[in-house]
Amino acid sequence: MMEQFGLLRFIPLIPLAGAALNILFGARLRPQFAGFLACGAVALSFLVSLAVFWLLPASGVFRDVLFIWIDSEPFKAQLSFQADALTAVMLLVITGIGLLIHVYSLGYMGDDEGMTRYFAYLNLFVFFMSLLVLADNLLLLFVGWEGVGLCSYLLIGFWYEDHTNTIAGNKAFIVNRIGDFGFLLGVLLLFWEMGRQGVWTLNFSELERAAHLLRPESVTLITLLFFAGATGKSAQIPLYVWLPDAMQGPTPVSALIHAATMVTAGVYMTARLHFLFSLAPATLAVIATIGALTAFFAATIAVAQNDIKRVLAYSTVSQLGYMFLAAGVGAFSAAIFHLFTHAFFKACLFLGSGSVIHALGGEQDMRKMGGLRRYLPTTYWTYLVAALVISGAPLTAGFFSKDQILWQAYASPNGSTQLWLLAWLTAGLTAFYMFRQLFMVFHGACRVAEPAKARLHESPAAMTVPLVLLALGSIFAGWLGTPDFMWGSVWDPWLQSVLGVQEAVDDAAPGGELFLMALTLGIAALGFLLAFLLYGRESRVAERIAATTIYRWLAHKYYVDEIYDCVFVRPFTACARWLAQIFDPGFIDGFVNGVASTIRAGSLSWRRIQSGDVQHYLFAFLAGTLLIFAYLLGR
Amino acid sequence: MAPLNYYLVLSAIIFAIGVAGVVIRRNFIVILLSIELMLNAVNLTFIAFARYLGSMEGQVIVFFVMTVAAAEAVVGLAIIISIFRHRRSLDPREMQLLKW
Amino acid sequence: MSGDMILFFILASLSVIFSLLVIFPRNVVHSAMALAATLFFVAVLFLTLDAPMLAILQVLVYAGAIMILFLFVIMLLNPAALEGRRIAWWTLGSLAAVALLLELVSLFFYRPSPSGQPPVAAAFGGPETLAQSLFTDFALPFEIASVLLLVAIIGAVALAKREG
Amino acid sequence: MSDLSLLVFLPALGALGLLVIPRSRNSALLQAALSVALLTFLQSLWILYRFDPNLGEMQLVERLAWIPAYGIDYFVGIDGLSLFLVLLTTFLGPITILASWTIRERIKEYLFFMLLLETGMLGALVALDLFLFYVYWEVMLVPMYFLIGVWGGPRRIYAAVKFVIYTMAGSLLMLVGIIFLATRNFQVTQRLTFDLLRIAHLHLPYDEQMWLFLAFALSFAIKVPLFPLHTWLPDAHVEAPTAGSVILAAILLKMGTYGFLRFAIPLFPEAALVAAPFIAALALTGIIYGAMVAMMQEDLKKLVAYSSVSHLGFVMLGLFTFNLQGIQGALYQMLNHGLSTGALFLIVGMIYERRHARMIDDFGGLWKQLPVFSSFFLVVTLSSIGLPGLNGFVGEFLILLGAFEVSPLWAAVAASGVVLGAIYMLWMFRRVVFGPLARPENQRLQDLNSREIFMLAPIVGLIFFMGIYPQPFLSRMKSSVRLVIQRVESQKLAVPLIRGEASDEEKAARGN
Repeated sequence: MMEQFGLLRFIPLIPLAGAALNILFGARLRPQFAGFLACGAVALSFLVSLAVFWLLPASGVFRDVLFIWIDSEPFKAQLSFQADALTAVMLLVITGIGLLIHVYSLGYMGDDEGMTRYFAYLNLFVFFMSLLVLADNLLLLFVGWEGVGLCSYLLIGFWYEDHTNTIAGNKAFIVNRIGDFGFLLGVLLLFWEMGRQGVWTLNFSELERAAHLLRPESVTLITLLFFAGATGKSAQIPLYVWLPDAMQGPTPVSALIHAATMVTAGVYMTARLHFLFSLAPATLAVIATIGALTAFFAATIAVAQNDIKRVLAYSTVSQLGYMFLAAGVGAFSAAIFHLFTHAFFKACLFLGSGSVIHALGGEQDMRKMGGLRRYLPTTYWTYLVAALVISGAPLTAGFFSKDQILWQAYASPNGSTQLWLLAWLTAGLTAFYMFRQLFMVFHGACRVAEPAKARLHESPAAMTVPLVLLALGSIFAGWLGTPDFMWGSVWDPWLQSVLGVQEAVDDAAPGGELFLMALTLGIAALGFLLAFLLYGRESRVAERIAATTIYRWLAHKYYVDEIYDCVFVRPFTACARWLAQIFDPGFIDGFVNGVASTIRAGSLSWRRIQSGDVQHYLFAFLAGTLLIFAYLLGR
Repeated sequence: MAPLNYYLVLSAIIFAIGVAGVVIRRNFIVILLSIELMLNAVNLTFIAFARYLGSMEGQVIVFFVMTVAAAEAVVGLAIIISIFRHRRSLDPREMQLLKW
Repeated sequence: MSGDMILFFILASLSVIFSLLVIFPRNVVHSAMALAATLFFVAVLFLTLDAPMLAILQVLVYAGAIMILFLFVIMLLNPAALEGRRIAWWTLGSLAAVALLLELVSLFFYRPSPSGQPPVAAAFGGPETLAQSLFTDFALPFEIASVLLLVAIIGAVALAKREG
Repeated sequence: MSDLSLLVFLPALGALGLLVIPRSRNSALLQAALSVALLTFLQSLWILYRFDPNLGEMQLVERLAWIPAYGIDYFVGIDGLSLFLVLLTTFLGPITILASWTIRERIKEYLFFMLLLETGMLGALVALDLFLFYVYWEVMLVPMYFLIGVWGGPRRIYAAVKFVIYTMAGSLLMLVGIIFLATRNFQVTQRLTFDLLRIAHLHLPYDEQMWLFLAFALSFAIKVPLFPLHTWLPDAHVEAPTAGSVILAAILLKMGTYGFLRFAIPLFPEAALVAAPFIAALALTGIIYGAMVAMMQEDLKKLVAYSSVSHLGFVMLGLFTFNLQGIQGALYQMLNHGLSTGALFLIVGMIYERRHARMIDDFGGLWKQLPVFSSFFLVVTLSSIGLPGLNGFVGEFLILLGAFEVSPLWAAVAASGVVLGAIYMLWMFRRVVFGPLARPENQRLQDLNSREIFMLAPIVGLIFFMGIYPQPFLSRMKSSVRLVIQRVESQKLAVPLIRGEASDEEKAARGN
C-alpha cells in the first residue's frame, strides 16, 4: 500500500536548509544564533518525523517522488523517498536523539570559535542520515551512505589544527571508502543480475518483489559485497579500525554519529535488504560469525583502555557486533531493536563522558579522574543508569534487546551454541569494562590535577537535560519489546510489515529463554563483581594486572593498527613512491626524453656541415648544379 | 659572321671564370666583381640570342639586367662598407655567425 | 676565315684573358681594372651582334659608372690585408668551374646550332627600337626598375651611413 | 553567418579587435576580452536553446565550399556529443580571463592567444570536415605553445616544446590517416571529399581500419593522455600559467576523448571493437597508476595533473564499453573533470599568486586564515573524488555501470581507483588546509576577493547542480550516443570473423 505523502521531503530538506544558511551566512551571524538555527531545523524535522510515525498506517508505505535523478536506459534512479515502519523508527532515532544532541552541543560547544561550522556540519549530517533511511532505491541510499561518511570525516577533523584529528578523519573516510568499494560493486552486480532476469531496477519494493528470480550464487555474492560495505560503515572486523580513532571529534559527534546513528547504517541497510540476505544463508552465516567475533574481540580490547571515549568506542563496536549477530541469524527485528535501544544508552554514555571531559577541561585519561561523583552528580546518575542498561540490568532496555539477540543466536535455525557462547562471554565483558570505567571515573579518590580540580563543575542545563532524557529513554525504550512471557512485543508486529514474519523458533518453550536470561544475568553480575573487586576499591591489583603481557596486548588493541600498517599501508606507499619517483620519471618519461635526446645527438653531429662559410655553401650549390646538369646530359 | 654557338661558348667560358672567382677568392670585392663577370656572360648570351632570333626582347632583358646589376652593385658595396667598418676585414671566412 | 670571324676571335680571346685577370691578381685594384677592360671588349662584341644601344650603355653605365664606384669603394676601404691562398681550395674551385664549363658547352652542342644570322632591319638594336619596346610592352617593368633603383639608393645610404 | 560559425569566430574576431587597443591600457584590454568571452558564452546559450534534445543527428549545420579543388568544405554542426563540451568551453572562457586578471606583462598578446585558443577549441568541437577538424586541431596548439612558453614557469620552454612536439608527433599520423581516408573514399565513390558524414558510410576492410584506427588513436591517446603517453601533461601543467592549466585540463584533454568518440570509434567500429580490451587495459592501468603517482607528488599542480591521468582513464574506460551507460557516463565525466580539475587549478593558482609556492609542504592550516578559500577547495576536492550528490559521482557511477556489463573485472579495478582517489585527494587536502598554521608567511595571507569568488562560485554551483539534477545533460546526450552505439553494434557480428573464430557457414553468409 503506497501513499503519496508530500511532507517526507521536508525531513531531510529542513536540516539541509539549516546547514546551507549557516554555511552561507554564518559568518555574519552571532555564533549562538547558528546553534539555535540548527536546533530549530532538527526540531522541525523531528516534528515531521513524528507526524510520519503517527500517520503511518500499519503495513503502509509513504512515498514522495521528487524527480528522475539519473536515467540511462535501462538504468533509472529516482530522487524519491519512502517511509515504512523501519524508516519511521530510524527517523525518530535520528531526529529525536539528533535533537537532544544538538541541544547538548549548545552547551558543549558554547565557547568554541568554530561553532557555526560545527552546527552546519551537524545539520548536514542529519540531512544525509535521513536521506539514507528515506531513500527508496539503493543508489540514493548510497548518496546518504557516503554523505554521512563525509560529515563524519569533517566532524572528526573538526579541530583541524591538531594533526591527529584530521588523520583520524582521513582514516575514517578512506576505510569507509574501502567498504563502499564492495557496496558499489554489490549495487552493480545486483543491477545487472536483476536485469538479466528482465527486471531493471534498484528500487527496494521492486527488488523485493523480484528477489526470488536471482540465482542463489549471485545472491550470495551480492549480499557479501553489501556486507563488505557494512563492515566499513558499521565498524566490523576487519574494517573496524577507524571507529576508535574517530573519537578525536567533539564528543557530541561521537554520540550522534559514531554511536547512535551513522554506524548503525550498516545494520539498517542489512535490514532494508533483508529479502536478499535471507535468500543467502552462506552470507548470513558469515555475518553472524563476524558479528559475534567483533562483539567479543572489541569487548576484550575495551577492558584495557584508559581513554574514557575509547572504552565507549570499542563498546560501540562490540554492540554493533551484537546487531550483526542478530541480523546474521535472521532476527532483523531484534537487530533493529537493539539498534534502537543502543542509540539511547550509548548516546547517554557518550554525552555523559562529554560532560566529564567538559568539566575537566578536555582531559580524557581515566587514570587522571576518579571520585567525580561528588562534583558531577547528575552526570554520575545518568551514567550509572546507562552503564546498568548496557550491562543488561533486568527490566532495562539493554536487558530486553540483548537477551532477544542472545536467545535468537542460540535458538534460531541459523544460530548455534558457539555464537551464543561468544555473545554470552561478551555480555560479561561488557559489564566488566563498563563498571571498570564507572569506578575509575566516578568513584575512589580524586586524581585530578590541581588547577583543573578547582574548576570542576556540573555542566549547564543544556547538557544535563538531554542526559536525563536519554537515561530515561534507556530504561523505558526497551519495554516496547519484552519477551512473550511478559507482556510481549509491540515492536515485532510493528516491524513485521517491513521485515516479514520471523520464522518461529522451534523450541518455543519460554523455559529455554528464561534459562538463558538467567545465565546472562549471572555472567553480567560476575563482570560487575570483578570490576568492583579490581577497580571499585583502593587496591593494587589493578596495577599488577596492567603490567601483564596480555593486558599490554589488549591495551595496544592486539597491534591491529600496526599490522595493517605493515601489511597494507607501507608496501602500498612504498610501491607508489617507487612509481612516482623512479618509474614515472625514469622509465616512462625517460623513454620519451630518450627518443628526443637520441635525435638531438644525431642532429648535433650533423650540424657540423653547416660551417657558416658562405663559400662552402656556394661550392655545395655549384656541385649540386653540376650534378643536375650531368643528369640532364646523361639522360 | 660567327655562329651562335661561338658566342655561347664564349659566354660559358666567361661565366665559368666568374664562378671560379666567386668560389675561390676570399675577398668580398673580388667576389662582387666576379658576379659582375657572370652577369655579363649572361648578357652576352641574351644579345646573341636576340640577334639570332631577330627579336628585341633579349636586348630589353639585358637592359633590365644592367639596371639590376647597378642596384646590386650599389647595395652590395654598401654592405661591404658596413661589414668592413665592423670587422676591419673583407674575408668572408670571418663572417660565420650563421653557422650551426 | 672571314674578317668577322677574325674580329670575333680577337675580341673573344681578349675578353677571356681579361676575365682571368679579374680573378687572379692579389691586388683588388688590378682586378677592377681588368673587369673594366672585359666589359669594354664585351661591349664591342655587342656591336657585332647589332646591339649598338646596349653597347653604348655597357660602356657608359657599366664600365664607366659602376666600375668607378668599385674603385671608389676600394680606395675608401683600402684593405691592407691580403688573403692567403690555399692550393687545395683553388684546385677544387677551378676544377668545379672547368667541369661547369664542359657541361655547359656539351649542353650547347646537344643540338646543332643555327648557322648564319637572319637579316634584320637596319634600326635593330638602335635607340628607337629599344625605346619602342621599353615604353610599350615593358612599360610596367621599366617603372618597377626605376623604383628598384630608388630603393637601392636609399638602401645604400642607410647601410653605409655611420651610426650616431 | 550561422549561429555556430558566429560562436566559433566570435573569440577570434574579439582577438583581432584587441589589437586596436593600446597596450598600455591593461584594464581596457581585460574588460574587452572578458566581454568577448561573455558574449561567446551567451551565444552558446542561444545554441543550447535552439538545440533539439530529441535529435541524435547533427544540428545547426552550415556548409560552405572552402577549397573546392580538393573537396574540402567549411562544414560545421553540433550534436549531443559536442554540445556540452562546447558549452563547457564557453563557460570556462570568461572564468579563465578573470583568472588572468593579475597578469601584468604582455597582457595584450596573452589575451589575444586566449581568445584565439577558444576559437580553435570551439572549431575543433563543431568541425565535421576532417580537414577542417585537423586545421582547428593544430590551431589549438599554437596559442597554447605561447601561453606556456611565454607566461609559464621557470622550465616553460622545455614544457612548451615537449607539449607541442609530443602532440604534433601524434597528430601527423592522423593527418596521414585523414588523407588516406579521403583518397580511399575517392576511389570508391569517385568523389573527393573530407566530409565526415559521407566518409562514415565507407566500409573499409578490417586491416585498413586497424591501421587507420591506430593512427587516429595514437593522436587522440596522446592528447587524452592515455597511460603511458602521459608524461607531457605534468610538465605542461606545472609550467603553464593558471588559465593555461585550466584550459589544458578542462578542455584540451577532452579533445582526445572527444576525438575517440567522434572520429576513431564511428569511423572504424570493427577496429575499435577489437582494440577495446587493450584500450580498456591501458585506461585501467592509467586509473590506478595515475592515482598512485599522484599520491606521492609534492607539487600541487603535479598532483592534480596526475589525478587527471586517473580521471581520464575513467573516461576512456567508459567510451570503450560501447553501451549507453558507459558512453553517457564518459561524456558526463568529461564535463565533471573539466569543472572540478579546472577549479582545482584555479584554486592552486590563487594560492600560488599569494604565496608564490606550490609545494604541499609550504602550506598547512590554511583553513584558519582562508576559510572561504578552503570551503571552495573542499567542495571541489569532494567533487573530484566522486562524492555522491556532486557531479563526479554521476559520471563515475555510470561508467562503472557500463563497465560492469562488459566485464565485472574492469568495474572492480576501476572502482578501486575511486578508493585511491579519496586517498590522495584527502591526504593532499589535509596537508594543505588542515593542521596548525605554522609558517609565518601563511599567517598574512588574504582570503579570496570578490573576483575570485566570482570565478569559483559558478563552477561550484554547477558541481552541485550536475550532481543533483543531471537529467538535462544526460537526456540531450542520449540520442547521439545511441547512434554511435548502433554503429558499433552493427559491427559486432563481424568481430568473430576477424578473429578467425567464425564458422564456415557464417563466412558464407557474410559473403553473400
